[in-house]
Amino acid sequence: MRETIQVILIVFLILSAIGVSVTKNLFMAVIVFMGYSSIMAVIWLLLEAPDLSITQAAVGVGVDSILFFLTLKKIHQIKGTEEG
Amino acid sequence: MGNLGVNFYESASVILFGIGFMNLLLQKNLIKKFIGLNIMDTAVFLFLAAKGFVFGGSAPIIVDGITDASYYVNPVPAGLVLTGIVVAVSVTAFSLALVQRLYQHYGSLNMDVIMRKMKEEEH
Amino acid sequence: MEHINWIHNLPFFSIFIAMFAILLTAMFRTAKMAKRIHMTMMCIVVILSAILTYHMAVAPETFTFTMGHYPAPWGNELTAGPLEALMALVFGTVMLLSVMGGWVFIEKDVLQEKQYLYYIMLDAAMGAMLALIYTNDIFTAYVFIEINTLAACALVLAKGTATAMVGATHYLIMGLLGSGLFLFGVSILYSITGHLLLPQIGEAVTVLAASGQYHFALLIATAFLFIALAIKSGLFPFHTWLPVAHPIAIPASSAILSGFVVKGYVIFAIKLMYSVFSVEFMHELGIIDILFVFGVLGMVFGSLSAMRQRKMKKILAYSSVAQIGYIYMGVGLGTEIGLTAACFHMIAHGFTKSMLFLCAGSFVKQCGNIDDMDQMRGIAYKNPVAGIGYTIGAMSMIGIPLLAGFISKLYFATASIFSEGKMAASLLVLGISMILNALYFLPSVMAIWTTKKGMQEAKRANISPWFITSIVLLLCINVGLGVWYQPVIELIEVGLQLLQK
Amino acid sequence: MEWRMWLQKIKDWVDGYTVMIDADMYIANRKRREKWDWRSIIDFIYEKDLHKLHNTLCVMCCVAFIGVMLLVVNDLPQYGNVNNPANNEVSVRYVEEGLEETGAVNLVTGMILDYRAFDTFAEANVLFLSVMGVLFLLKTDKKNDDKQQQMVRKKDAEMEAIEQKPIRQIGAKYLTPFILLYGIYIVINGHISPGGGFAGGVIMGGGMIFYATAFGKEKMEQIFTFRSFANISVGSLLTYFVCKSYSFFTGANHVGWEVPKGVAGNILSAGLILPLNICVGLVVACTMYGFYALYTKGDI
Repeated sequence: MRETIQVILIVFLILSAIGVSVTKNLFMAVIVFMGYSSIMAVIWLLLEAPDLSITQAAVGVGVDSILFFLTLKKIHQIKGTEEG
Repeated sequence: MGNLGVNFYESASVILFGIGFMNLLLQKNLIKKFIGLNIMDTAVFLFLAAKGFVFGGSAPIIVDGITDASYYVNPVPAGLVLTGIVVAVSVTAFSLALVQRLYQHYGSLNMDVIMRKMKEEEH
Repeated sequence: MEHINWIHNLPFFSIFIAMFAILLTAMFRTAKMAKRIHMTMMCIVVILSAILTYHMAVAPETFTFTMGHYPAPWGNELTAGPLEALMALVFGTVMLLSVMGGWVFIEKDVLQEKQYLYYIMLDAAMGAMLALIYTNDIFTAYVFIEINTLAACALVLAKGTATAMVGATHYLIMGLLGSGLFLFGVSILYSITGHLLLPQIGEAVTVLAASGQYHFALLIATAFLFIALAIKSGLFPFHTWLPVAHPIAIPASSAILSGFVVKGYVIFAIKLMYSVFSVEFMHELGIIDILFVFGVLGMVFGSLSAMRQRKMKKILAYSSVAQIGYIYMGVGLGTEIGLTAACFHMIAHGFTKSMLFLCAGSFVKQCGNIDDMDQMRGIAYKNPVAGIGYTIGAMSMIGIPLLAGFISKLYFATASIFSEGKMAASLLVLGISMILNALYFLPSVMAIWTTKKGMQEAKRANISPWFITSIVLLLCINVGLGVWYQPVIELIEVGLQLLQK
Repeated sequence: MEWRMWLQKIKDWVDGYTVMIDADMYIANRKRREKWDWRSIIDFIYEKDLHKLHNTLCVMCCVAFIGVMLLVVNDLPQYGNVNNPANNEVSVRYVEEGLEETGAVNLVTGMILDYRAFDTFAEANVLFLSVMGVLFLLKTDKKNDDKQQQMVRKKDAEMEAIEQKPIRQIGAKYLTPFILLYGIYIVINGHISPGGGFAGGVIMGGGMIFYATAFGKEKMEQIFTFRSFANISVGSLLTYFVCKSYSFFTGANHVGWEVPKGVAGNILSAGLILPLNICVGLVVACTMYGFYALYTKGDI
């Protein structure tokens, strides 16, 4: 049972990594990257490393995304159009 | 090819490293470059933590006094990755601040456009 | 309190004093206090390293200092030998003199309220450099490489202009790529050897090399480590960030960047090569030959592109790429003499290149921040100290006798004679690159000493006394190294033998 | 006509009388060679859109890179079996003697803050330096910033005034105390339950960011100004520095007073680990909030 969950999570991980590099829209890329970090937090749990999952959840989803969104706001791209 | 099936965490982390590496090289947009860099870092941490896992081992928190090594997972990679995650965040914050300053002056995130504008300003 | 061996505590003290200076400056947050704290810290560190080097010269030994209560494979460790002590002393003096010479530029270029941040980055670069030299643990080396990248990136963008930002982005992306690869190499190495401390990894690697188990993984892990260190030290194929980042920084930081930040990684590569993967194993893997080839290519292409440049600082940056090629060629020869030549060249290049960058900086400032050789015709008459410094620095790089550069070229020549397969290639390239060195340095020396007919006179430069003292001191050290090189060479040789065991 | 001039030069050279080129001429010649400088070639590549070749080359090198890495993974020890080289006497000692040597129930925190404390000290310095770097880049004081920043600042102020944030304000008013409490719980119980200085610090930083987004700059400035930021982070880094240099010095020279480990399991145990965890938590919290504040209003 545990094996299947791990394989599904890894497939989602790789799909979201590819998704980040394919999307034209910056705003969407950051949101998919948030998903990537939360999947990562769950994987740390399955790898029996609870410290890492708390840190990854707080850091990956919490702080990293806030920094990216603020940079996008500063770059007036919050509308998400790919700028030249 | 037997080990690839067993070491599926390591192969996933290698593929993620490749994706992040490709992002870093090919993306024109600076923000996408730094997201690719983040993916590369998390891939290395996944590789390191997966190497510490032991079947049948539980989290390295001692439960009612059992201190026999075979009960627990190897704590060393978990410690290293904890340091690594926070290093990755602080470096991302520094690079995003750099991106903002570049945008303020050059008005674009595309590295080639920035290089061309810089050369024009030089002459 | 039984007998504490104070000599063994010196590496620990110097690293922690450098780190303490960061906190102290962050407490006061004023430019004046920051400068004073930085200068006192640098003097203390240089004195401590001098005592350690003197002790090592008298009674050479390698000692390990376990950080904390737990012995070798469990806790962190610092090792110090004659080579490390000498390098700490050399880099301390290079840093001290370039900051002393660069005060004028720091005050002018960096914003007033942000100068204490600049000094914090200088302390961090020094602390990270000392830790990189002394550490015996590969993961501590990774964290301090990160500190080095952040501090050097902040030094590059100290001027705050847009081109500095572009240079800093180039530097940051290549640097983070390098440290990502380094961490990947460390994790593969950890997964097959199980240790993080260099001597323990060394034992495990010798066992693995003998048994041939995990051979491919070991090959790729060493390849990753050395590619990462090559990227960060600006070896030829990965050098694209160096000519973009170094010329744009202010003279003090570009002197420090190419003076010793770039060389810390080479020293760690030598430590890796000697104490972890023995030289024979490196030969068997073939990594030494690849380093040799990249070094040789770096020497030639660095000099070729330096000849093409119009801007004086760009010439110096490309010449740094060429000299890094020299050092890696010395390392790539694989013999003991090759390494002594490489270490001596690191010392000689550190002193000469920081002097050259300081003089170039004062020339650029004198003719109104336009960095073009055509504008600088006959500027040396108005700025004699920088003129003499630049000329003698160029002579030392070309390899005129009685100067430090000549001795390192001499030792490179002897080293290449004694290396078996690579003698022809290295001697040929050594000759060619010496000519190329002359070809790209002489036009700039000629430009600053000959006035053009139709050009108006350059303004007289206001030179601070500190700038003069630092240039004069660097000159004396250069000539001193050129003449009394014997003790330094002996110390390096003893250090390398001790490092090998 | 270029080659004829060269021919003449060779003839002169062969005849043996060397033409003394004037220094200006020599320097000037270098200027003429400027036109086919390498940089023009690079522009040529961009115009001719050859960088598609560059992209395919990069993709090929990345795919080859992944292939080599997959071969390495194939050669690596098996995932998860007990007698991997990584589970050697180093990790066995961390697990077996970890409890009584460091007194920490959570072995990872024990390893980070006691066995390999030098890495964590360097780690806290990386955090501190990154805030100083961002301060270097983004700090703009109101006195001398140029027209464009003033316009941005004015636009933000207007947006702030009219923007209604009922959900965030009510949410922040009731939730932030619990977020901070949760963060403090994780930091304090770092050596007993999973978590520790880093995780708890980030959560506390996140709570402060949440409060700052809801109530804006003025309210936050009453509580948390740049002076308090600097004092807290430098103070906690200093306590970390003093504690660790004491324990390194005494450990290395086998001297000095041993910090009592206390009874494993309750909060005031595990020697120095609790104060160190609190210091690291404070540094991380201030850094995360510092990043947010510098990104939004250019000053903490």
